[in-house]
Amino acid sequence: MSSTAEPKAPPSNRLGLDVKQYGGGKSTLCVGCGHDVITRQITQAFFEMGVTPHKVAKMSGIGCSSKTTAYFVDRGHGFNAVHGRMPAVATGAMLANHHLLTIGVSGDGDTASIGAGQFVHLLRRNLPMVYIVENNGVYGLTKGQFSATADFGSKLKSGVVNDLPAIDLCAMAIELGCGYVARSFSGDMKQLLGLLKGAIAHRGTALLDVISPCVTFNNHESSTKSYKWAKDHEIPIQEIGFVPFFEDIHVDYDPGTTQDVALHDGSHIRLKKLRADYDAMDKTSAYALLHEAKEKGEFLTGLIYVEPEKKDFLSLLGLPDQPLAAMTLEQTRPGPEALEQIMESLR
Amino acid sequence: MSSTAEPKAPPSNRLGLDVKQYGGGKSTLCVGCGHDVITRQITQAFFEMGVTPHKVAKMSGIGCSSKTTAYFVDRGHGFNAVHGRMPAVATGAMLANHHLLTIGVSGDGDTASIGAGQFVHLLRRNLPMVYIVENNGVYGLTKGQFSATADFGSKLKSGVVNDLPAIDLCAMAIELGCGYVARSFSGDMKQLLGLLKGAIAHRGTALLDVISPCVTFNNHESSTKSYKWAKDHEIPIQEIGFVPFFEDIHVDYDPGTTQDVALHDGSHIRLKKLRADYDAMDKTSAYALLHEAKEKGEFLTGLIYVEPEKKDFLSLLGLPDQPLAAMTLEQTRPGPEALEQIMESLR
Amino acid sequence: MSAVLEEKIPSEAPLGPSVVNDFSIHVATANGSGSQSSNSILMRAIFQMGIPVSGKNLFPSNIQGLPTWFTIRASKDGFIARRRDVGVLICMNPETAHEDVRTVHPGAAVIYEENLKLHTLRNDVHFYPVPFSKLVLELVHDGKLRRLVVNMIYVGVAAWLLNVDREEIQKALSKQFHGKEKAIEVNWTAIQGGWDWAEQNLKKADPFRLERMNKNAGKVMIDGNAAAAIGCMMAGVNVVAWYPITPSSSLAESLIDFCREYRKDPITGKPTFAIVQAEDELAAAGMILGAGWAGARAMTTTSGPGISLMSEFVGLGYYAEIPAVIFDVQRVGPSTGLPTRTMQGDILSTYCLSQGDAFHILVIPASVEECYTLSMEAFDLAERFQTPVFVMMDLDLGMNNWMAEPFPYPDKGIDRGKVIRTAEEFSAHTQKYKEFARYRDVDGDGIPWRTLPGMIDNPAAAYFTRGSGHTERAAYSERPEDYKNNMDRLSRKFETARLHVPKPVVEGEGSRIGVVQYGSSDFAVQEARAILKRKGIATDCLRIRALPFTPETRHFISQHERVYVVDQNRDGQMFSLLSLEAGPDAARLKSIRHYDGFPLDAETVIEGIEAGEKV
Amino acid sequence: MSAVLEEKIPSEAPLGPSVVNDFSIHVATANGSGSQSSNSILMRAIFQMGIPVSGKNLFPSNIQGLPTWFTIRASKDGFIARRRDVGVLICMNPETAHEDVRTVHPGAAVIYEENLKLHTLRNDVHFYPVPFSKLVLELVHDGKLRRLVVNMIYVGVAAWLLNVDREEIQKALSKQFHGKEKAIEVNWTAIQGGWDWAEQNLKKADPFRLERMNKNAGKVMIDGNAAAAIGCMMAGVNVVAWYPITPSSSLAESLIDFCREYRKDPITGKPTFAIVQAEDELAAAGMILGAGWAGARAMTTTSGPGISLMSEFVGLGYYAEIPAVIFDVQRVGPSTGLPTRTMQGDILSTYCLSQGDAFHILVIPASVEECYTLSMEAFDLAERFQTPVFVMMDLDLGMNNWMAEPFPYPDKGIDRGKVIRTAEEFSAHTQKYKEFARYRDVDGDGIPWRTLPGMIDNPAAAYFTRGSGHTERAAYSERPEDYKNNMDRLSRKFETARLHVPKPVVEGEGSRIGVVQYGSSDFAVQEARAILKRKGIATDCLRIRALPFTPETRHFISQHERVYVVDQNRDGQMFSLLSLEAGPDAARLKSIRHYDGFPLDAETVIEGIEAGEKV
Ligand SMILES: Cc1ncc(C[n+]2csc(CCOP(=O)(O)OP(=O)(O)O)c2C)c(N)n1
Ligand SMILES: Cc1ncc(C[n+]2csc(CCOP(=O)(O)OP(=O)(O)O)c2C)c(N)n1
Ligand code: SF4
Ligand code: SF4
Ligand SMILES: [Mg+2]
Ligand SMILES: [Mg+2]
Repeated sequence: MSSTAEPKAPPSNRLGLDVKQYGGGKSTLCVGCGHDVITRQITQAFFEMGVTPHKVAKMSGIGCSSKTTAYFVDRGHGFNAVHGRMPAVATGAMLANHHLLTIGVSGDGDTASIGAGQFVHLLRRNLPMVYIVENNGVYGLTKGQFSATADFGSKLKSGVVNDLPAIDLCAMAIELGCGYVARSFSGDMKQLLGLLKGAIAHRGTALLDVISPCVTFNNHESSTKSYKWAKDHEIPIQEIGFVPFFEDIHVDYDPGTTQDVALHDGSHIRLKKLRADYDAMDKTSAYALLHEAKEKGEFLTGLIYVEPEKKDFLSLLGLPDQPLAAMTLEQTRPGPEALEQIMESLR
Repeated sequence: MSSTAEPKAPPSNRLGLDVKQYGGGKSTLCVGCGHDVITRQITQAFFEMGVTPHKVAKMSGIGCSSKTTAYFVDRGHGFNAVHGRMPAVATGAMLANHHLLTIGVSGDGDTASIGAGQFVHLLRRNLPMVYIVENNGVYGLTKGQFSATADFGSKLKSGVVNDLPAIDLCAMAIELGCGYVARSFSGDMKQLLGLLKGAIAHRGTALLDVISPCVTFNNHESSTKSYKWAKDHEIPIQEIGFVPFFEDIHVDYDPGTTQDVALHDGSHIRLKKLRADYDAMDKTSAYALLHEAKEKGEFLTGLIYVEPEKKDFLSLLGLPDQPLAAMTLEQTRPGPEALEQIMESLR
Repeated sequence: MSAVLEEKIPSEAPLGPSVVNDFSIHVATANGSGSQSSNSILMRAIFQMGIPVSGKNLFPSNIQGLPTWFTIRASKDGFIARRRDVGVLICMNPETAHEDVRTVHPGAAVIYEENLKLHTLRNDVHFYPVPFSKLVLELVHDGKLRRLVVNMIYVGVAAWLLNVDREEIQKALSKQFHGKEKAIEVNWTAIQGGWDWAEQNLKKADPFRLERMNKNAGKVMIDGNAAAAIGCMMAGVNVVAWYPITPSSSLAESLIDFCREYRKDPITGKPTFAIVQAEDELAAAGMILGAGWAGARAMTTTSGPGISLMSEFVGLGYYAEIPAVIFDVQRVGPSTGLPTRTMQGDILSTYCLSQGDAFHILVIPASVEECYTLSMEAFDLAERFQTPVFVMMDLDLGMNNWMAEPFPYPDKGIDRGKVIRTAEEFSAHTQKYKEFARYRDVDGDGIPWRTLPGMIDNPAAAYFTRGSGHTERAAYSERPEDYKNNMDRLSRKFETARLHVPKPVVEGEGSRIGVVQYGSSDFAVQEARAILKRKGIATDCLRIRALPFTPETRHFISQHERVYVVDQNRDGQMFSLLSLEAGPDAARLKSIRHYDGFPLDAETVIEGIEAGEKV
Repeated sequence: MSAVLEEKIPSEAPLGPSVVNDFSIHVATANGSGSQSSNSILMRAIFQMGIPVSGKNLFPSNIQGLPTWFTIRASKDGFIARRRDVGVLICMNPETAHEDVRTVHPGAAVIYEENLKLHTLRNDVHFYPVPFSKLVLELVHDGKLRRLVVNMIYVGVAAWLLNVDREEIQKALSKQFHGKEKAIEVNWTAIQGGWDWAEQNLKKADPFRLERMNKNAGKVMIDGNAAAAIGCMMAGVNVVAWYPITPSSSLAESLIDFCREYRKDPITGKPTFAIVQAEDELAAAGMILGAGWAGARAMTTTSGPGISLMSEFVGLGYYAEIPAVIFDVQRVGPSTGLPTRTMQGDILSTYCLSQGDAFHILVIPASVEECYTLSMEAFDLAERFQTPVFVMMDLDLGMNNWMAEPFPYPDKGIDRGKVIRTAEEFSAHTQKYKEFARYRDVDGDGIPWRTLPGMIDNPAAAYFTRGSGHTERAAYSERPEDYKNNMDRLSRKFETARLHVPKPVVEGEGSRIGVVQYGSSDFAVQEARAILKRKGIATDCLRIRALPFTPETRHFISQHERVYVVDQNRDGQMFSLLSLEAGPDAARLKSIRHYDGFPLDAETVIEGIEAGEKV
């Protein structure tokens, strides 16, 4: 567990903005909901990264988790889509304007149940966006039914037992070619913050599967997504350090115990290994780790897999720098010669 | 390659039926379509297994592949559902009558593109059915657009190149807990037949991802789903032998070179290993194999993973032996006492 | 004069004649604060006093913290629609307290946490400040329980003030927490504490009081979703596939509870049903079509967004002719809309759901009794007509509690339609009709016969089901004649359905004014009619219970000079459908529309009719 | 007398006066046999002869082997609808040959493979047996090519028989295989071989012949999907997300081709568009909403099943007010239906698509010219009204080739609606309107202003988009007033749209009989009107080009005693909508319905009107 607080962040960031300018509306979630903790870390990460707030596009589906995009960076536009289909909307928005810094917040029901299809194809395309699943194993907003990430054998308050295996979103993501795959826990704020900053710096889909207890419906004794269970069982595989490109910090580190990952924008993630042999840039290790964890019922957190050089969807399309949404008619309507040429070919 | 023909099957099977009684309508597919070859092996497998034809339920989605359920076992009912959503329909049918022997035939577009979500959840539930994907990397019926299993870098006739990675349905299936995962090629009839018989004997979802060239739209030089490419590149990992429960054949085999898998109904699959160290019952090997193959661009076929003891969805529900669809009102309408008891509780 | 001795500001609230058993109690709290139990107990106690009562929960789409209101209406005449004016307001939510107080009518009683200092807001109502937070400290020692139990105190206060029987409160409490002795004890302490404090400190000044009656003997209290669930269970449902969505989830959840209890095979102890939580609504729709095809009675339950997602599958069900029952517990659309508010907004789009030419059978219950009976009926219709049948409920009906006569045990069996189940039946069929042809209209009613997969060992019994063009013998066909032949038969089948769906209920005769209503609007309409009658405006009414319309509807319209169609939606959806149905008589129709997400109330109907009649 | 010398059975086919430039050629082949090129060449040659011509492909939902028919209609008067009676039949498909022969009218010419021995089937038509399989052996040496090239032989035979210009055939051939010299050579050998054989062996006996005219000068020949694609490209579409489905795929595919060619930034050489093949239609709908929200002109193209799947997202687009253009190239429903046949079956369900109260703007092109112009218009409407707009085409219009005047270069810019793009515009806006409120009706037309994500660095410019209830300032709200206020504004916006959508086209004046048609029915209706006029029945007509109806429509109905509404669907969908629109005048409406999957023909309309007029 790495839950000790970071040294106090400076009152303003590289844009001269303070953290309040990354804030949003008041949360209407239950007191103590894991999602609110994640919201705070998202706010902090955007602040510390010095992201231009109005460039942020906040995408979500439907659910308690999906509501949270209203609770941070309200200087950016937000889009609460329909249930389970946020990936498509985010894709469209990015096609229209790839200068947006897109963050999606979803729930386990929204992503793994109704949203499984779109999730698969989002990952396959490697759309550049941060995609957070606030994973509580239940449908919070509809009052606590099991979702597809509920652990096998876990119990609802009502005593109902889940007899289907959980979908492991991280394993699916790696299988589908995702280049930034992390698992965390809303109770592990420091780790989460580091992973979020890395995700913001990564170009490509960055998946964060964050266990985020539902205090109202899934935080009881026999739950495997409760605060207590997660706190007791969390095994971080690394300590996450993040050095943004705009900070010129050189730290000596021992490549035996620390893995340094250079991200697309020049930032670095420094992974202080807590599992000596774990290489987060090796896909086979990542699989092995996840499956071992599954077999053993372990709850491992950290940056499970990272592949910073992977081409993202928008690069593949070869779009110009100017957003399509900003193009004028002069740029997009071919001239009379073009039409005449087509007509001639049809005569 | 193991495409030599099997010794001629006996003219009638254990039910006294001949192979014609497992036939269906005339195919309307293109001459030479890989799907027709698979249809023939399905027919043969049902025949050799001595399946009761009218118990067969044939499920499909939409596509050239999905049409093929009309071309075999027309003594069984068939259901051509909507595009990409056959798994749900099959699930419902099995809930209503779990005595059905359900076989689903789908395409790569039907399963991996529009159908990805339902495919994920079918596998998660482990519904007992044979699920065949006739995989040609394109949408045949709509004239050859790439599907989500098109290999990275493969080319259409028109010259269009696919720049997204292929979804590996076998890897996805293993990740989602499927207990019978095989890959084959419609040109490798013997292997396919063995795998089909194993699939019929298996209780749980049995996935067969069968490369099945589309001669009209994806069988050209630069295709990675053409007959030629598949023939040239296929590397079987085992030779498949199948001993049905009703045949009392004892063969001595060397456990070093042959793996014997006892299936739920008492049948056995004998896997003559062509890769000495490969254990089809070990999940980690299965992953490693698939990923190695992906890296190397290898086309491995055979029974990639098998877990015969896995509990299927219907067993989990604890349904009675009598199909729900066959229950009478007497069995399903509670008596007046029950209603009175409820009413009393509401007073 | 204000109600408490220490009150400084003189109240000018009118002290009219006492109002007995005919007013509303409005409780404003925060969501997730446990007030639901308190409100239930209060309502139930009134119910047990033999006074007709109804309760409406106005809750937010949120789990904890946002404002929520509960209205209990006592009505000696048995009217149970929403009532706009509030007699007694209980203010527990600081966030909304000011606005809440502002909206009550002069003369109302306002019970509130004294810290809120609401008494300065107006002087035409009766204020009863209560030190809830102080009281709870005294009454409840377990700190963790206080947040939940504080709401029980207002039960005690209100009970004293309104003259609710203490014993009935105690009975209702036991019922609420049946068996949980500890909970009963803690809560009773709180209620009693409230009562005692009120008795000692308050002075009754408002006119509202409750008196024992004898109107509820034998009656039950139930929400529409649970009532429908009982109907489904009694209909012998086999397969349920669903995906959670407000306000339909509790239908599935009640059904799970009932089935677990009452639907075990007596011999094997195994379930005679399967209930599956699907991954989404598309899957739920697919599952029930698969199950219906294979011979099960299958159903799903959802709300608007789910109906939209089921659209493609519903078209398949229509065209391939597969029975299925789909409950749409309507909420406010379009889109996500107001998920916890009520509306009848899906009528038109559901009636013509899916691409191509298709209309569907809709049944529309108007009471919890009908949620029970029409649910059973829906299964019969689905199997008789081999098509998806929709049960159109709404949040108000589905999630609120309603009084009802106990449901009668069904006096007849079920109609499984034209199914050939066994080899014997099959040969009888082929003997009678020469051959089995899945889609042939052998009986002249447009309804063909069907076999079930896996049941009959006869090559001629199997057929192929598809959503694409087919012949009478279920073979693939693109021939224009085959297509047209089949589509015309489907029209004929729909015409047959017109004669078999639940007929409308007509009340009154000979008035010049007609009212047409459906679903939960009935409560308000009946109340409005009674009031209008007192005012000298006589009306007849016809309550639609299904689409397509049966011939009675057209007749009713033709018999009235003006017919007011009451819709709980913006676009007058039923009004439009009736206009089409009425032909030249459409000019007689007038539209009354209510669409703010609150349940319909009688005043809206009265205003609509009075405006039309230029009163 | 039969046409060939060796013919034994005497034909009694009538040898009437010659029929010039006014008959249909019907070619029956098997799918995937390459006959499409042959048919195109034949049609194009006729087109180049200056004779008005149209072609219709009746193809199966299959890639190879099933029967397919192609009809070429030459019409000196310029009528290009389907024509029921066939003048010249070319029988290449043994499977359907017998039935094909049976369906032609007496006097027809029948060209057929001599092995089929069709001449025994009837004696009232002119038979021309041709030894195609023998000829192909002689003419084509590469065995692999023979299967494809055999169909070119009938081009030569028919050309000789009907007097098609040999030069025009050659030109059409070159156009078909532009640049592919080898293909041109092989095919020309086959065509010439057919011609020569016919010249030497056949004796012209039927009355049908073609003669050069001058009606096509400058005209183009194009299918509606390609025409719409040009419109989209010229409208400056930025983002296209689609999923393949017949008959809409070729719209997207043409668009890809055109954009690759003409939509590169001249400076960077990079595309000024993005076209994405989505994983399904739900995703396609989501993508275009995301793109429209972010300020792009976005579209998708699909057919019925896709529309059903987009239903939930379309409701979001309506309620959250996001522009998007959705092409529905309609095919035969319900469900999968007849995927390769034509119908106008999605009008009603698309008009009210999605749960809750919602109606959508539909534009309905009736010709390839309008596919071009109304596509552009649709983008303007979508952005002006910030809502999904549907372009309702159909298979007949979309996939068949039609003659047209060359498309005019747009003479005006585009309407991007009320968008605030820059900081300067934003301050001007706030100055004028006090503040920016996303959903406030500041102009009285129901249309609010919007900003775009990522464009303006001003906290007041950002807003939150959601499908749930919201205030004018886009804040979450469940308040009844806010909900109603917003819904009423949406109604107002729709009323504004009524005045801006493409107006109907009215032809004729003063007749007692009116006809209302829309979309591809126009061709047959115009022909029917001309024939009826000759027969003494004068009609006026109004062609609907959009929903909601503009005021002209109601006026037109009121001005005619009887108005025939022509629908290509079973349920008379437009007829129903018009009945609602017409109010008391609905009684004047009569419904003509055609729904067998074939394109509408004039006779059906004539029969309908004559029946109504009791002629
Ligand atoms: C199409 C559709 N189906 C169902 C719902 C109802 N619904 C709202 S949120 C939700 C589940 C949310 O679960 P999850 O994504 O895990 O979020 P959480 O509330 O647990 O954070 C459901 C089923 C809906 N809004 N739309
Ligand atoms: C909802 C919907 N969208 C699109 C289509 C059109 N469509 C029919 S088949 C098909 C693709 C089939 O591809 P695949 O599953 O790979 O089968 P194949 O034809 O290649 O065997 C598509 C897109 C459809 N029928 N329904
Ligand atoms: S219900 Fe659960 S997930 Fe939703 S806000 Fe409350 S604690 Fe969070
Ligand atoms: S198009 Fe391709 S997949 Fe379809 S039948 Fe022909 S060869 Fe097979
Ligand atoms: Mg959740
Ligand atoms: Mg395919």
